[in-house]
Amino acid sequence: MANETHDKHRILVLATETCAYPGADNVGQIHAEYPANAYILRVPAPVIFPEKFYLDCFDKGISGIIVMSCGHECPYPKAYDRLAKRISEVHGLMKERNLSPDRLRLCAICTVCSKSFLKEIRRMNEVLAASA
Amino acid sequence: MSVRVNPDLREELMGFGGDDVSACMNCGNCTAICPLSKDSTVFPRKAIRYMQLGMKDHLFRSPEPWLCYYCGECSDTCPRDANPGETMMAARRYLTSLYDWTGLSKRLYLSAAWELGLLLFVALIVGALFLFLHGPLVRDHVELTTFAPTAWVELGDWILAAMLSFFLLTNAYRMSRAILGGEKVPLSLGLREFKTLLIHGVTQKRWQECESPTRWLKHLLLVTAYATMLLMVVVFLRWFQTDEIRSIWHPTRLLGYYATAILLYVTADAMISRLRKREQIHKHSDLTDWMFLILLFLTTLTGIFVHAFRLADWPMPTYIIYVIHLMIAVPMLVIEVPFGKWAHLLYRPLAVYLTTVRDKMKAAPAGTQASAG
Amino acid sequence: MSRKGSGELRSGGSGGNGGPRVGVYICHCGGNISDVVAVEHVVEAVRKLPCVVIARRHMFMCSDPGQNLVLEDVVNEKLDRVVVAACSPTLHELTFRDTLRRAGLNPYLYEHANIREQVSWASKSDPEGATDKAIRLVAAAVAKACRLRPLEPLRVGASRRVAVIGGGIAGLRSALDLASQGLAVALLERSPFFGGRAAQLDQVFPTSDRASDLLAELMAKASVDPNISLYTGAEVASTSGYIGNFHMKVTLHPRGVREGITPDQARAAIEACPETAASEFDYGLARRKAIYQPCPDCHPPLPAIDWETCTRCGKCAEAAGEGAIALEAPAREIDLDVGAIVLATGFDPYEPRTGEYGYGEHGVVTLPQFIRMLNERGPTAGRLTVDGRPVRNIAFIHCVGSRQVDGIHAPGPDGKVNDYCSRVCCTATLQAAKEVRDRFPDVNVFDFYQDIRTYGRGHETYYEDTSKQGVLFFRWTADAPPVVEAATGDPDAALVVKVKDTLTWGEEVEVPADLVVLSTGIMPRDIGSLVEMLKLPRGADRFLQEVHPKLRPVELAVGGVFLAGTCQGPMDITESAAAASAAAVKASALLAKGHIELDPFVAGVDEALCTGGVGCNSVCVEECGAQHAISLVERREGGETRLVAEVNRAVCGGCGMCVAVCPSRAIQVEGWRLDQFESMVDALLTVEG
Amino acid sequence: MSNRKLSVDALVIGGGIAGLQAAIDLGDQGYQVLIVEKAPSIGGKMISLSKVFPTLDCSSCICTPRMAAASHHKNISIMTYAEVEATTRTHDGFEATVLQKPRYVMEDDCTGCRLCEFACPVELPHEFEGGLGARKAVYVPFNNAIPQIALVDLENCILCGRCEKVCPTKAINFLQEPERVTVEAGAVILATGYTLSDMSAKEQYGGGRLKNVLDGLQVERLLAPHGPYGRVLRPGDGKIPDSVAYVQCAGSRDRSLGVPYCSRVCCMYAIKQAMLLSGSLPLVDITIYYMDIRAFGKGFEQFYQNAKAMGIEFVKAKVAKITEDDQQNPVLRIEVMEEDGRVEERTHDMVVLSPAVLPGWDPSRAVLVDTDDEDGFVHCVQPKLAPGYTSQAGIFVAGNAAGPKDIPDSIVEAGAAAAEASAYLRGIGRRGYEPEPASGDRSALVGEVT
Repeated sequence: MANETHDKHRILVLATETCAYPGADNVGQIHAEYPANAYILRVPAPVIFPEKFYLDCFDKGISGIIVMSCGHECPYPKAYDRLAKRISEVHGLMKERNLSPDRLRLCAICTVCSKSFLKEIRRMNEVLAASA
Repeated sequence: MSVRVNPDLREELMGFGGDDVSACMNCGNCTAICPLSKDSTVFPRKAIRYMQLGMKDHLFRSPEPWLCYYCGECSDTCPRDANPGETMMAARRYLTSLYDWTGLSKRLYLSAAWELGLLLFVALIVGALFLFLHGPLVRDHVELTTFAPTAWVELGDWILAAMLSFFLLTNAYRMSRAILGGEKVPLSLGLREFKTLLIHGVTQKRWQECESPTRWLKHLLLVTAYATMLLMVVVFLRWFQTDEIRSIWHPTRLLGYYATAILLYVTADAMISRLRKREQIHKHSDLTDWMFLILLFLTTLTGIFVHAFRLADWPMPTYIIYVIHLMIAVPMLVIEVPFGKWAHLLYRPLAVYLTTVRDKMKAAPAGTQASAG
Repeated sequence: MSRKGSGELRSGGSGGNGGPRVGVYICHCGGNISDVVAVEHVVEAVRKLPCVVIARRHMFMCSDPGQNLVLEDVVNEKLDRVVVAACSPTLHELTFRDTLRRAGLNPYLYEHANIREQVSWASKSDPEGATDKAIRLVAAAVAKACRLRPLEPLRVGASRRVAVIGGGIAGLRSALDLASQGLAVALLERSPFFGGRAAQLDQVFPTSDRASDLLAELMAKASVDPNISLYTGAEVASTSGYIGNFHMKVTLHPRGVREGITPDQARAAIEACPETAASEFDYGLARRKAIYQPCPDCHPPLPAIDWETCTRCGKCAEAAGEGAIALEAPAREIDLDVGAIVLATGFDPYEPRTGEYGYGEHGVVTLPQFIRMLNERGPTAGRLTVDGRPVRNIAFIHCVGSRQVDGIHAPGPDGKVNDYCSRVCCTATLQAAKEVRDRFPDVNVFDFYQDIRTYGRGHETYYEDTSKQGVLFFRWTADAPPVVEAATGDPDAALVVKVKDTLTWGEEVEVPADLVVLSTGIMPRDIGSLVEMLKLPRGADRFLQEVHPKLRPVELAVGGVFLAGTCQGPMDITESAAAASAAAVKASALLAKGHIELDPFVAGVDEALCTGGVGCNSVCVEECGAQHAISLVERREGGETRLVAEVNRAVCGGCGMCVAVCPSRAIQVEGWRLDQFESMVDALLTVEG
Repeated sequence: MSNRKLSVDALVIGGGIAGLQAAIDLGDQGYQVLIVEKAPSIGGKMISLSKVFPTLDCSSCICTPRMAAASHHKNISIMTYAEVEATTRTHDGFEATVLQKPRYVMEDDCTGCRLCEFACPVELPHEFEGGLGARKAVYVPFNNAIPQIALVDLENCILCGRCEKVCPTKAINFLQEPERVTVEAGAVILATGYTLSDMSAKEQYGGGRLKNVLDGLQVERLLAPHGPYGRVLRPGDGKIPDSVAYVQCAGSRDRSLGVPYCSRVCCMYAIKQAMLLSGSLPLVDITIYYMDIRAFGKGFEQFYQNAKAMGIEFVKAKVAKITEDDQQNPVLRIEVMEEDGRVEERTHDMVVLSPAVLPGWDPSRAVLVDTDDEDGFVHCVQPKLAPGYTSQAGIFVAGNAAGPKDIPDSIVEAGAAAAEASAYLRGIGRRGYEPEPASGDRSALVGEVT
């Protein structure tokens, strides 16, 4: 029932509870639209996920992952730095498996960053469309 | 060489009305709001800073206070209510006292007793002169030229004018030396720019740049009236002071009426404004400001009486009021013109002239250098 | 509200064999959702999911009828998990958790799916895509719901006592506010006297109150408050524990003077003492005896013995008479169990280096010293003299030891410059200048500043008043600070201060000065081992660092420890008092119930899986900043001893950093377990629309 | 007009960050609190800011959780779009009359879906956007407003009825009446905030008529990620500004405008905005004209030095006059005092004024407290030791109601006012949570003075 692109590409968005998740709500509140293939999961801090989690997601069929964090405004001290380090490690592992690192993206989204949110979703869809 | 701060100057300036110097926090609003503050002459803050730090020499060399026409915008917008406009007024008084080599000016500004005493003293001399030296009193009709022979009055006029000019010009010379910093002015330049002095002396045209033309116009009218009167009593006295009742259309009568009307209106208007204190320029009044207006007003008023009594052909009242008229006019001219507020009639245009000359001198060598290079 | 929109669809089969029984409720939101998302379709798809016992839709789930639907189903259908798909969880997650609670179900067995803000409103022009997305998100929520565990809010027992460390204005204020809420307070002052730095001040801006009066007011209340115990000479020897449960050992150094001593005895003892030391109270401008009382109205009004200077010669004891002095009293140690700690440890003024703006020369003093000079009971009895000569010209120099610039200013012993503004010195300096002009109108005052920062309420008045009183201001920039020189052969003064004055278009200006007063900044006080013991975070400026500079200004990352006053950064008395009260209210709220309730979303260890590796422990120590929540403990099992990780749940913030590094998945954050996320991803991908 | 009655321990007037914090601090101790906010949403000024100094945190991100915490707090109730009209002292506290203004939208029915807003044909300047953006005559106050409830601006409504038609819950009700609610409270906290002085106050700066001269709060909206234009443009002609000037003390520290005091926050917000501007417009030249840079708080001086290092130009000058050239570029006139003292006219594309921070509300009308003659803010009777005390026992003040201050200082004061209020409440016999009996005394506190 959904259109083809969306069947092909599913984007997982890991959005922090304090910043990015309300940021995504804000996009809806202003009734801005983005493709329905982005699934937003609420997380306290994405630093919780080990490297394997990302790789498993790709294995299972997720096409792209956007980690929307709070950036340096993260309420947990130093969590962002560790997250950033981990994401770049995952990028390395992705390269080893011939996965384009563009399919995993780390960004900071604030509670009212609707423009950046839309940009990230659009960008990931472009990346996926290009790789398809 | 560093500038040594002299906090005592501030105390000294208080006497000249510079009470608000220390309220200034040097934000620079006054200088930037002033429409006349530009190019090489910026004020009021520069002068105010000199006054704060006691930089007497710098202040002495500043023409800026004379370039201020007291539109009051600086005081209206001063964030500290520090009254820069009035401070410039105080600076003018202080500078007048500095230019004056006799030291009289300073005493007049600092002491009401000196001011009033000296005016009274000159008035009494004038009165005494008439008391002892007046001509025959013709009592059946008015014969002023017999009571006060024109030639004698004329002589008095000339002595008066000479004295007045002597003091004023020597003081102006000191002012020029200070402003030019001892530099020699090429004669050609000095002469070429002489027109500046004349134009500004007559019109005070810079004033229009900072205010609505009303006050400038009033002042200009006052200048014409004052000049007319001065010319008539000094240069053309024999045509002006006659016993013959001339036709109302006679030039001396017309000019006399014109001048009288203006003098009366402008002085009365200024006095009312000073009492009302609505505009910045009229909010603060020193004794010398009042004396200037009162004396001019009274001179005019008594002049009218002289004229009226003469027309009415009342001999004794005419003679008496004539003496009173001179007892007011002469001290006013002798004291106020070289030593008091009236000195501005020369200092203001002179300051414009000197700064123009100074700037052209500064620009000239640079120009030659540029062409040489 | 009409129930017209609700359709009942019972699911057969699933959830029958002891597995979770999930109820799913899809909200129309009056069309906000159902206009875009084919809600019936979602219900159809969802009811096919395993574990789903019932799936319904309703016009407004948040309305009472909507909630009643859940209430009834939980009871009638024996649901043990509930999923509501509606608006954003930020709006109604708590509403439905409460519904579960009312239905007698653990509120954490609830999962919320956001199909309004993140589906219907964001995909208006793609109803099919929106419906598909809604199905997948609800399926994910159901998958998570199946793996939810019942949770209880953490309850940490808490002592209703608070230790306030530091007996200055902030400490006293905090203690009084805590006591007013019925909490027991131990006020610990390290020196023999209360009052802190404020006791050394004279008048305080902007009220011109006397600092001594302010202190007397606080002391009078604190000394009679039955909830407050006052300790002087009290030094924290050790601390352990965590929020609600701190254990402290405090060493009480003896005063050497018995409490009942009369003023006459005290005076006699002080007179008899042969030893002297520089008076710290007068910032070294005067000397005091080894037994001393810094000022007549100090608190407590008793002398104390400075044990470092005292030679135990016994002359004071002789002079004071029987039993007044105790030279041999030992230090005692007391134990305190407290629920919270308020730090009010204060500041030290910056001590200029010799030669810095002429410091060390006769006639160059710091502002704190000068304030002592202005005090009638100070070292010069309130007269302004230098070496006996009256002062006629005073120059104040701002920003000494503040706003320092790397490369221009010499760093302190720790290699750092004080690049911060000390906040209070501008107004304090102007206040002193005003006092000079008021009391000594013949003395000329010159003020050398960079920026006048009279920011506070009533502060600007000091700037205006002093300038109207004839204080002359000069402005300098960091690269050309004023220079203080000896004036050789100057009839006016012994010193001269020169500066390139930016208010005079960069002219070099000089003033004569008999006295140069350096407005020294505020430095963090050395609080010794407290930093280590409590793991107190410090900022780049070396002051104690609050957990969030904007929104949580009096809280530390260490739970249960609060900041009051200048230990956190420069503040004036008003601000210190406000911070002290704010810290007190936080501690009162924390301890109000006698126990602390915390969110259950913290890390937990499955000891069976734990291999005792150090991964989780080390990230927690390295990163968590505050107290680390994880420690390794020994477990004895069948004669064998092995290490397992243990989480102090009261301290854990639930960041989950440990989860990712655990190789055996033994540590998980409750409510956000990895398997829950994985099952959500699986459900997203596998559900059929 | 029905007369509902509410009884609480404390009434907090003002739902900005100070009021919210004071309410939370009281509520956390178990006191029942009512917040009365005159605007249709809580959040005050802070929720409209872009980022905060010196941390550059997103203001909305740190303010929204605080708003949510208050609105979900079990001891806190909130009335928005309501004003305290009068307060009287009773034998054991206060009785306040609160006017609930009609939203013309039934609060319980509105879901914040905004269908009404989309249907409304009337466009008006949006107050929340500093007048730069547009809103409808029926509108949800702003994106992250709490509560998310629409209101009708009846004055500008053309009564076309479209909103009524589209509302899925039939929540629009043009017949709604104002309601007066009587609130009994043991203590009152004033957290009524501030307002900026009007740009028309200073004729020399164009008196509010120059299109490309804005005030600080308007620029906060320009810089916010969800601002009116979505990016920084000058409002006059939509041009991207190449050169922006900040004019400090454009209202404060100016006796000629009747505001002698320092507004305390402007230096820092100007520096912050300058940094954000140079982040979003990398080619922009920014000049800050100031009298004194008052970077006095924690981390402020370093922030200022960073701004200088970034190339933001700081010029010590009190801008005397702002005019406009024929391209609508503002022209500033200053004395260049750091050089030779000449007078210069400098042209910029856009000018941002830092107006004075004025009291947000005059409490003399409705509350019994005194204000200061000098500044109009609530008079503090014990400014040194008890900053929240007003001239009335039982009424306390926090935040900008007691003089300009930044967010942390407001929050600290809110905590202090809450401490003072709770001490007062206990004094009059009102208690918060009753603690459980202590579980075994583990140590004795010896009541000794040593």
